[in-house]
Amino acid sequence: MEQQQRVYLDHAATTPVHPEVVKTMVPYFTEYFGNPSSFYQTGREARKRLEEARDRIARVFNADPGEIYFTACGTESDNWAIKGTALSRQKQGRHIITSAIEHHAVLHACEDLEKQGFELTVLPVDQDGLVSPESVRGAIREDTILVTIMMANNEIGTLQPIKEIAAICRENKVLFHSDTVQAGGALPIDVKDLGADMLSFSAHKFYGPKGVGLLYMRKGLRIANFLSGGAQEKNRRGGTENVAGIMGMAKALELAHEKMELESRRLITLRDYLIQQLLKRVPHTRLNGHPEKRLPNNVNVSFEFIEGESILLMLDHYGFECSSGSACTSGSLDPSHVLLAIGLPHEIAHGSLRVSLGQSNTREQMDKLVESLEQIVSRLRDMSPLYADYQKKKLTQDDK
Amino acid sequence: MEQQQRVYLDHAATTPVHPEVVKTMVPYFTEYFGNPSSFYQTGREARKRLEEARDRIARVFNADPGEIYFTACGTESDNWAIKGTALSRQKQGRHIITSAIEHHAVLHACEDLEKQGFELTVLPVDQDGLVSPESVRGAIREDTILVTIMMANNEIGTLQPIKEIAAICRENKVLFHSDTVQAGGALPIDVKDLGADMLSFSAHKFYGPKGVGLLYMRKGLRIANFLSGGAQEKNRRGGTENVAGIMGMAKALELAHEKMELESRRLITLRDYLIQQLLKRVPHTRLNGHPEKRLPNNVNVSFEFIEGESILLMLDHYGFECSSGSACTSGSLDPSHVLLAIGLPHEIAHGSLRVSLGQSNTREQMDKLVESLEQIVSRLRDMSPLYADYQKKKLTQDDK
Amino acid sequence: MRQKMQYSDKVMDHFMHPRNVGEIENADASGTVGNAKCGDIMKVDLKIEDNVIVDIKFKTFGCGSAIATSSMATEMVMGKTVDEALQLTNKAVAEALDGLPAIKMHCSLLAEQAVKSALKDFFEKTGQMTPEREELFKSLDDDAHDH
Amino acid sequence: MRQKMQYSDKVMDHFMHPRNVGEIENADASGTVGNAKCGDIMKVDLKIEDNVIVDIKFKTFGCGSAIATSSMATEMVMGKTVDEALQLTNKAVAEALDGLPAIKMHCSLLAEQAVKSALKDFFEKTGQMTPEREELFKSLDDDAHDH
Ligand SMILES: Cc1ncc(COP(=O)(O)O)c(C=O)c1O
Ligand SMILES: Cc1ncc(COP(=O)(O)O)c(C=O)c1O
Repeated sequence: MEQQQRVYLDHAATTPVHPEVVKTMVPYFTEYFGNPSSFYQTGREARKRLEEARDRIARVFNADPGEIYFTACGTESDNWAIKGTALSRQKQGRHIITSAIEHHAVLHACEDLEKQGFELTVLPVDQDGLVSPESVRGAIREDTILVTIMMANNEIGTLQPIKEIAAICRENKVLFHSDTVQAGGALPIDVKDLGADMLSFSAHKFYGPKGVGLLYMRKGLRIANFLSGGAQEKNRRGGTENVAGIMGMAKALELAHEKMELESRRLITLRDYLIQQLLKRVPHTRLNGHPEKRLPNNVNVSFEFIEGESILLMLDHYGFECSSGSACTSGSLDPSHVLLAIGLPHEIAHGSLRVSLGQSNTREQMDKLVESLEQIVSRLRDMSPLYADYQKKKLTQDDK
Repeated sequence: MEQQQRVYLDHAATTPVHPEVVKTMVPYFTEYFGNPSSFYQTGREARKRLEEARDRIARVFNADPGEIYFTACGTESDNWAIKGTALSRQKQGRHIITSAIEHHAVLHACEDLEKQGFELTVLPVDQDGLVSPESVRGAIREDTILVTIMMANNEIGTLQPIKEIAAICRENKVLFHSDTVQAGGALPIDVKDLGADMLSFSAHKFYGPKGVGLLYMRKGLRIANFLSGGAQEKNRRGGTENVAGIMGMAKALELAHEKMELESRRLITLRDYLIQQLLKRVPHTRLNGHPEKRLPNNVNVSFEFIEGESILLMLDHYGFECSSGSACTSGSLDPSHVLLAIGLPHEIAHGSLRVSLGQSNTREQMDKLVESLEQIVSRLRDMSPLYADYQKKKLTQDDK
Repeated sequence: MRQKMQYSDKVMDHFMHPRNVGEIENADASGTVGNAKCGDIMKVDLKIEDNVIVDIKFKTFGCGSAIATSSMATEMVMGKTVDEALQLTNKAVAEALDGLPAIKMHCSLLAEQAVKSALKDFFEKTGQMTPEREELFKSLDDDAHDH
Repeated sequence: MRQKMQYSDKVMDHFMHPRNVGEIENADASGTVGNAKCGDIMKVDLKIEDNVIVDIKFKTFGCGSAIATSSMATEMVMGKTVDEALQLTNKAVAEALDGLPAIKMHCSLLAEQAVKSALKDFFEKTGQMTPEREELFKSLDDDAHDH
């Protein structure tokens, strides 16, 4: 195998900024550089464009512009929604419900609150990674103030029944937040239809820039501020607005929604082809996440008997850029909490691979990837004492 | 007076991004777009460059790279330093000391804590806006956990004796944070010499992009996380790193420091010329802030008998873009808390103007500005009942 | 959909070229509302003949919209009878200026109140205060500083 | 100044082309350390003649550095006497690979421990375990799963 051209297959971690988005942003660095809070023409011009971006984003989500709050990233949106709700509703109760497969931005925010005396219920998921709406209903107590369940999982791609969960929360007068960071730009989202109170987005997941995100907050809802400071965002989020980033996010979101239907269909075809080929051609492989209720671009598989990092390293050597789980946890040595939550044993969780497809990926790349993986998995298995054990056991069994 | 070319004079609110900084950033949107937490080449490349940026920034401040934490803005840095300290040290005490002239990012963060049961001492300043180090010493109690005093005020430009204050805090084993957002890129800062525990910076104040900042945190210091999430920033600040923004910030900071001495001297000359001309040519004008201990680019004056917004509006009409105080509070109708803190009566505080100079400003612009202000102030005074009253009184007095 | 953030051309015109600035010597009536602490003061002088406003002048300390609404309000009542002038509302002044940014709406109250305050002075000085007219001034003292 | 984040060329070479992969039939001694739960296991087989390691083979389940250190460690002890081999340290293995990223240093322990575990097996099988040698194995049980 020769070193090939690099094939990026980690769009769940981040995406390249769309060239049109870059073109949109650049004038805001030098020409329309004003502080939107300023009074004079350069400031007013920035304000005008910022508010137009808010309008355009609101339109995409069928929201009111007043329901869109700009933040620095998905992590800030998650922290704000969760900690802001906790701080402002602690007199009504100190119980929060979440799921076992949330992103660390949600889980760690919840755990921060736990340390401060809040109680946490972490709902389990089934083997496909689904949270049951009835388990949400069952977990709601008198003192529950917030339910936070993600729309689409970043590792295994499973899509949750968010609309049903939102309805249950509404019935029970409990606030409902959903981390929609992975869904943003990938799935159609109509806030009125969905019925959630808060949603978190991050631009760099849909071909926008890093360092800008938003929190949708239903009209009339008031939670405590998180980033306190100036009067920006109607006094609810301080800090000079990242105008260039916000303009880029608006553009990226619009672009994603314009071609969503087509691109989504294309990705699902690619995704299912890759899954089918891997399951067929690489023995002892299992698919993680729900077979149908999953993000159009997500493939997550476990190869038994081998370890994930060594798979990634060989793939990288051959030019394929994938992940073994959440990019954020790559500093850690434990297997992904998501894979453990769907019931994978540790050793199988260790041998997992996430391929998240994007605009530039083709069927030809999928064929090459499968071919490379066939070889890589077989090489690593030849080195693996676990595989040797398995084969010996099988021989013994076959002898019987 | 004819409509002129626009002259931007509000560099304390924000600055245009330096063209070289834009050039630095652009490749990070499309080419080096990887998530620095990712394992493969595109991710490692992003990581490498990010860490190089951290090294370069550390070098500018004579800090260790490990002491630099990237954030989304000055506001986040302030909130993190203050709320993170409070959360992690609340067992040792719940008393915080700050000053009356802090930016809202500091004041509101402190007030958030007050609502949660922390006690706040807000130190007064003298008529020049100076905090006395001895008043800090006097305010420190057994249960004081944090002192936060800004290095350079954003409205009146006054520079505080931060080194002395830091020493007093160290003596008393109290953490010391300084909001250095306005000082960043304008004044030389050596963290070892300064002796503060935490410092906040925001890139858009020194010709870098909006939406990226940093918190300097002294080696060995541990405070609670604020943005909880992934393992980024050594597990201390979650959120995919804004690589383009960070690269831009590093470049902007280096550029600012390369030409700091020369540019600083140039700005001080311009600043003092403008102050002197205004005081000479516009009667009933007073300078706000310390005459010498002030930011090289800051001019803040009050014109008696008239109101600030109307001054700004006319200036804007003639192409001069200035501010009447902090841009962030322009949504508010109260006069600036800083001007009240230095003892200005409300009606004089209302009639204040901040001119903050920058790289593009020239002496010729100062001359035109003074000329315009002479006319504007006189027109507004002719409309002002306060000025009419004053003149009548003076006539009566002269008659006596 | 979104609130106006910016001054209209009409506001800017009245701000840059305010009508009826000044004082009337030997005015028939005067009124001053607001205070410097709040950031705006308006003083109105009236010249009145046969209960018709034949001249009006103002001086205002305040923001752009305070000055523009002052100017517009004086234009709107000039030549009106005192009872017609009493019908002036801040809403009408703002509308005549093609609207004001939301956070500036309170400034338009200043002009309404200043004109009314001068009219009150006139009715009192001339002994024309009636219970009906009195009713219309009731809000004056409550609201004058309420912005 | 900064910690290494990336694998060296040597690590990559040993990872992509690991030496001494396999098993030895009728090995004189074997050792296995680690467990699948922790994410790495290494098994070492030794062929020993006159107390000299004449052949060594390994199988490893683990990350890139676990595989590379396995390969390097086997190269380092090949041809050595058993007592020389006992001196192998994870630090020496890491250095021979031009260093490892800080968060991967623990992986190099796996290789040291696996070689020692096989040597222990050899000494015990051949009745050569002495108190001095015993001393050198003390850390084995404590550390083996401590990564
Ligand atoms: C002194 C000071 N602190 C904090 C800030 C907040 O910075 P940012 O708006 O980038 O969050 C500013 C500027 O707005 C400032 O001038
Ligand atoms: C589901 C989910 N939530 C939150 C985040 C955090 O987003 P960001 O890194 O932009 O803060 C991510 C991505 O990292 C994500 O995938």
